[in-house]
Amino acid sequence: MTDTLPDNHRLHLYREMLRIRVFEDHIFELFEAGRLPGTVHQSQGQEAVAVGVCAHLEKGDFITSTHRSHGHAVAKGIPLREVAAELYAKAAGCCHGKGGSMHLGNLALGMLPAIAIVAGSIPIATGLALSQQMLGSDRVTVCFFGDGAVGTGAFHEGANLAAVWQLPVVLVCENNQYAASTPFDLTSPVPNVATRAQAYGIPAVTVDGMDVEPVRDAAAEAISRARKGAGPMLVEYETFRYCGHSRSDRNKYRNEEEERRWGERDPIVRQQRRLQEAGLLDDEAAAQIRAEVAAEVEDAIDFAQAAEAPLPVALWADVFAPGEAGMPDYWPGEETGEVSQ
Amino acid sequence: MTDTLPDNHRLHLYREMLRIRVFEDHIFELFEAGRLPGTVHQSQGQEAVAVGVCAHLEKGDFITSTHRSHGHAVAKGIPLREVAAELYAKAAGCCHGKGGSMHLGNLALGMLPAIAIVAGSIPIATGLALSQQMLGSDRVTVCFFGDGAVGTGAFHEGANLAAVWQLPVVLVCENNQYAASTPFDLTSPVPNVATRAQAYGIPAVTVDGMDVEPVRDAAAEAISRARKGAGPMLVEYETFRYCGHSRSDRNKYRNEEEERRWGERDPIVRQQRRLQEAGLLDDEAAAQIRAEVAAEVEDAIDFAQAAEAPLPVALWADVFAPGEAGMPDYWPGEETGEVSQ
Amino acid sequence: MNQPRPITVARALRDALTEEMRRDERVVCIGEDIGIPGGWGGAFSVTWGLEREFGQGRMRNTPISEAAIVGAAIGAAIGGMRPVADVQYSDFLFCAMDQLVNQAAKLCYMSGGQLRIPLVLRAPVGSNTRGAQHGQCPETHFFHIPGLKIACPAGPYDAKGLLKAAIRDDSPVLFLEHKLLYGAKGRTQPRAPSVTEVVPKEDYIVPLGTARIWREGADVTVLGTLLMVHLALQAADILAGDGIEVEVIDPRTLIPFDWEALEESLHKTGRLLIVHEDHRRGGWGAEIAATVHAEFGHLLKAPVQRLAAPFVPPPFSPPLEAAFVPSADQIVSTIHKTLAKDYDECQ
Amino acid sequence: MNQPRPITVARALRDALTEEMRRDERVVCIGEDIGIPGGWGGAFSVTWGLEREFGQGRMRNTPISEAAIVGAAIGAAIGGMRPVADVQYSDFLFCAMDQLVNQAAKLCYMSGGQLRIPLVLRAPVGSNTRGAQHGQCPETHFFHIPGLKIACPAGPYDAKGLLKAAIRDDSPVLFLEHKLLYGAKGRTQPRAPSVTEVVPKEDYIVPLGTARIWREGADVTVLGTLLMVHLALQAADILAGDGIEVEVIDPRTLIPFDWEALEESLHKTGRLLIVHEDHRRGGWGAEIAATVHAEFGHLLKAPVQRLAAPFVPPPFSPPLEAAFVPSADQIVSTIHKTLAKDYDECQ
Ligand SMILES: Cc1ncc(C[n+]2csc(CCOP(=O)(O)OP(=O)(O)O)c2C)c(N)n1
Ligand SMILES: Cc1ncc(C[n+]2csc(CCOP(=O)(O)OP(=O)(O)O)c2C)c(N)n1
Ligand SMILES: [Mg+2]
Ligand SMILES: [Mg+2]
Repeated sequence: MTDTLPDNHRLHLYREMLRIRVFEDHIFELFEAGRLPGTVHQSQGQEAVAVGVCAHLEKGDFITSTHRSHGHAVAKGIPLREVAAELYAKAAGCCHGKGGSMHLGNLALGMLPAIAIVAGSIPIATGLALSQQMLGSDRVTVCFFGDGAVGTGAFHEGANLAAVWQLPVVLVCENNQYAASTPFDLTSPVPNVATRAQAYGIPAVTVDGMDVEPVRDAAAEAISRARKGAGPMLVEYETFRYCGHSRSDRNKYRNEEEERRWGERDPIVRQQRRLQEAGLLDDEAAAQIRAEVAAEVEDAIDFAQAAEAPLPVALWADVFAPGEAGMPDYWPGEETGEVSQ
Repeated sequence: MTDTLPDNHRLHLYREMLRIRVFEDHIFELFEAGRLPGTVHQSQGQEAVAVGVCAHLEKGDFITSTHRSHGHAVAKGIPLREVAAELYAKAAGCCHGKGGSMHLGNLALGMLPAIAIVAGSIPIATGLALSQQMLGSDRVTVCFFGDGAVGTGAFHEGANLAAVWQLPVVLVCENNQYAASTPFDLTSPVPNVATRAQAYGIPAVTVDGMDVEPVRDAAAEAISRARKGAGPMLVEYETFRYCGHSRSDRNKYRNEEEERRWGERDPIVRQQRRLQEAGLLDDEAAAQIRAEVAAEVEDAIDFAQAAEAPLPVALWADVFAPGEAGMPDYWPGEETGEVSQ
Repeated sequence: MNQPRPITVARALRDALTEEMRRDERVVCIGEDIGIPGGWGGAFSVTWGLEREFGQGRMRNTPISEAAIVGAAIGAAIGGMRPVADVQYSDFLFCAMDQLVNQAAKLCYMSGGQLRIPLVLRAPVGSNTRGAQHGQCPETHFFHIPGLKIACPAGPYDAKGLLKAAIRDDSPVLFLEHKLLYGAKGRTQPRAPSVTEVVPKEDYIVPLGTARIWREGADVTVLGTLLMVHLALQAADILAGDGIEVEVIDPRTLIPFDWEALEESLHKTGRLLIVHEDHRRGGWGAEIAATVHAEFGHLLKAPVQRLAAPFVPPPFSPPLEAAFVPSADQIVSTIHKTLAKDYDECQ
Repeated sequence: MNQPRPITVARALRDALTEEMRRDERVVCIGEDIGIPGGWGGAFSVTWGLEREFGQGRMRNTPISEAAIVGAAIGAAIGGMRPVADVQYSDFLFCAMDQLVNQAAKLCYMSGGQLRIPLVLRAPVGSNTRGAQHGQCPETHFFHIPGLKIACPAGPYDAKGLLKAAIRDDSPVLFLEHKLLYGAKGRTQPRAPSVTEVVPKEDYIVPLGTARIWREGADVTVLGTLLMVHLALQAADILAGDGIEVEVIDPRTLIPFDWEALEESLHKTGRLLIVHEDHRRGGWGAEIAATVHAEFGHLLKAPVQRLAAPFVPPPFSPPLEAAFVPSADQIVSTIHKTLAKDYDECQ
């Protein structure tokens, strides 16, 4: 299938991965410099999965994500400015500053605000897929989760239900070998996440997650199966996060040899080499792409830094959906935006 | 293995099944007559599983059970009087009248009071097994659950942990084809519960649950594996409940043909036939066993009916373990046994 | 001839579901045993027979997976449906607590108002001789969670009107039904009052956040929900014999809460007894009591009284259970206490 | 020379674990990332390095399975161990709620007292710019569940003494630690006070159910826990400048609760402010306020005041979060309110 990819699409995959990489590298510097609030979970090394999977999705298709949501947000098409502003907790962020790094999302662009309870999004993705099945739409839902998620009850209940109802959902596991500091094999009795799918009669494959075109091909198959109504599929991508789990984690529970081995398979380097070998990219073009990406990232961060914090009254907004039929929620003696203004 | 069973053991299996059957038939009549409080979930038809599995357990081994706990309680050796008194909500019941039909148990006899949240006992059984592993004991924990349990997150998390830690626990699924009114195949994407074990790398078998000697053999293997430290195993028994799910359920969601087919495999009839063919039981002996069992059941019910209700003060007892080091739990204005006396 | 006949709560709920499912194709029911041909229509027969009209596609029978039931309902709601999910006993809500508390209640807020979750979650509450894992009244847990509304009808009229309002609401609504109020036939429920009402043929809703005054009275206000409303009415009857006039108010929804109705009543009576079946310690009555003392203390002639379940799990034994759940007699004696405890001097 | 040095809460907890694990072989830790060589010692480094002394057999690293962590701890406790389980953030307790509420809290009761569950469940609470799913203070949920004890230390001395008491207790104890009080180094936690104390070298416990009076004062009592204790102390400092003497009481455990200490303080001050970081609506402060009004109303010179988080999920934005969590300034101004609101006339 790879051979049939249109050239500009192959370049697009490269550029998208680069956008995520450059953005996250930059964000991490700023975080380390104390410029960003909260915490960050980054995905350097895993860009091929986010990009390869989302490449095959329409805007109307849904994705759900996890605490490690930056790459998914960028790959699903949320403008970098909105993403950066959310990391900076600004009102211009995709969640108006109330979500942050672990909750990036923009439903209008097909990304459910990310859920940071491990596996919490899996039953919800099932429900999103159910809604599309019932509404007669051919939209597909892709549910991203980590290797750590498969120990949870939520994974099991969600996957089982998706199988029972043959829902148009694709379960994408980014097996980056660790859940926080815990190596996969310490907590999984089976060597692959894909094996778990047997319990649900769900077809599953394990795929190299460090190479964007095979990533894309595996996703394409799963997504078009789901779109045709053939039910769920699980795709496990073997990948690696270069950075720490979050914040200041220095990965002391891994060894350098392991890190080096995975680093050699860097998806961006590989795709660049592939494009160069195919004559689709020369040094000059590569430099130009890099410059464009750097400028876009710069712009996004400038935008975010200059943007406004949410108004104080935002604290009280959006607890309930707007425009309800019933009475408003009022409690004597409770502070509310209105009273305090 | 069946051939090597000692004769008196084979008779014992028969008698134990009969004790459960006669007891439950009697209890149901009383329930229908409005003599028993609450609800009952009976196990007529499933006796071979309770008896065949428990036959291989020592008193010190643990079992955990479900809402459908009568058969397990009797098979694990809780005296009928204690069981009956509990169903009658009397102080002489195994839980002093505070548990009832869904919570039968006697820890000293190796039965954790039954847990009526479907699959709620599976993680706890895992923990019981962990304690024995850590204490260096060779006690085994058998965890009974229904086919309905396998959809739950608790089943998944418990089974996974048992596998990761190679705990001495045996997962016994009584697949009686229905979870309440829901047929198994409506909510399971795979045809057998045993298939689910693949997700955990746990060895599993599916066994005829309507024939007590094969039931016993399969359990024997799983239990001795666990006792030797070889880790968990899952045994699925195919069986059928003759009665409704609970109370006044009349099984309208099943058909008569299905009920007839299973009824023909009745485990008590089969074992009686086997014993007769082997020359171990004649009509007279069978009649005597039946008479003894009937007398025991009669006695237990008389005992239960005559027994006292818990004292009013029992309402406030046993919220916390007795004999604590800290302060007692006292709240001004709250009624307690002491105040109200 | 064509007189409208009084109906039970179970029937009222079934009618509400039927009408809403006919009215709006997006309404879908999700739960265990809810639409099995020949089955029961859920644990308490509320959805009995609905699969004949709507099929199993809209009456979705699930595995035993409370977390997935709630999670799938959340996702379906976000994706454009209006799910009515249910758990068979409210005790099992604890199996779905992450989905309910961390997801359903928070997604709208943490996404900055990007999405709506028009989800109804039905759950039966109350003790009826099933013991500790099938007899809880856990409403206070949800009362303490911003982002959920809570409805708790005490009769057929309210059951139907509130369920329709809940289905049409764009926020998650936890819909609590009391096992002893369904009006199910079959084996006697010793403590169950008989509660039937004639309900309008026409479409109507009971807006969330509006209380119902079941009985007017000038001497003392009793605030209660669900089964407790009926015990309060019994108590009011008894006290009427002594010339004591009890006002019985049912907020009908705990969130939003009709403070206006309560304040008005306190203006009249100056005395308040709160009754609920959930544990007294840390129960929602404590919040009402604390708020009344802090904000409406000037209206009070005596301290607010509370009557609720003691701080023990529900016991199985029927006599213990009868002592566990508040009774009409206890309401009577607590009202006497309220009347006796005048703030007659300066504090 | 050999002066004892002040230690942090994280260190105090680690010392308590170390000493108890040495003292009693049955103590086992169960949780995610708690004992990985080269790892962190749990999300907040409390168990850092313990696997070197005790091995991974007693520092049991689990899959991400909160329900199984709690369930396995329950089973292990019943089977003779004394497990100390933990979840990485208290928000994840909702994933284990069935095990906690329906099993751990109820098994002793519903079995008629047959068994004991000597289980400690540690969980970090509090908002620290992680947003809605990592910033809750959910203690009230457990406060409302009979069968659980709740400890919530505000400093190193209490952390160590309470954890030892909890491990030795035969009932399930929920042990809540505040993220901003661990005293972790690393990136600055803007709102974190620096809390270190010298703790005795000798074995000691802080019995569950005994309050600590952090500061004595005659004008007003502030009752708070965890981070709020330190904000109350700051507020007390500020008010001392105006000649207002604030008494700061920390119950240290919510169940059991030291009513004697609170009553004594009310005798002295007649005024009470309750502060907690959990939501105000339906929070444990409501129960204390309602009980004080009903049972100790005669001691009150003014209505009980409550200060706590508003009824919204924890927001991510730091300025919004700062407005969400009660502050020392708000404590000061609420105390002024308490002082202004005399019951100076008959009601
Ligand atoms: C239910 C739950 N338990 C624990 C955590 C804490 N936690 C956050 S991320 C993480 C590891 C997740 O590992 P994995 O699923 O492999 O995703 P990765 O971080 O590798 O992308 C843990 C334990 C959580 N967020 N939710
Ligand atoms: C978590 C949970 N959900 C739902 C129920 C209600 N319920 C009680 S028994 C039952 C069916 C259980 O089926 P299965 O596990 O096959 O056991 P069986 O009744 O057939 O023995 C259900 C749904 C429950 N007790 N717990
Ligand atoms: Mg991972
Ligand atoms: Mg079954």
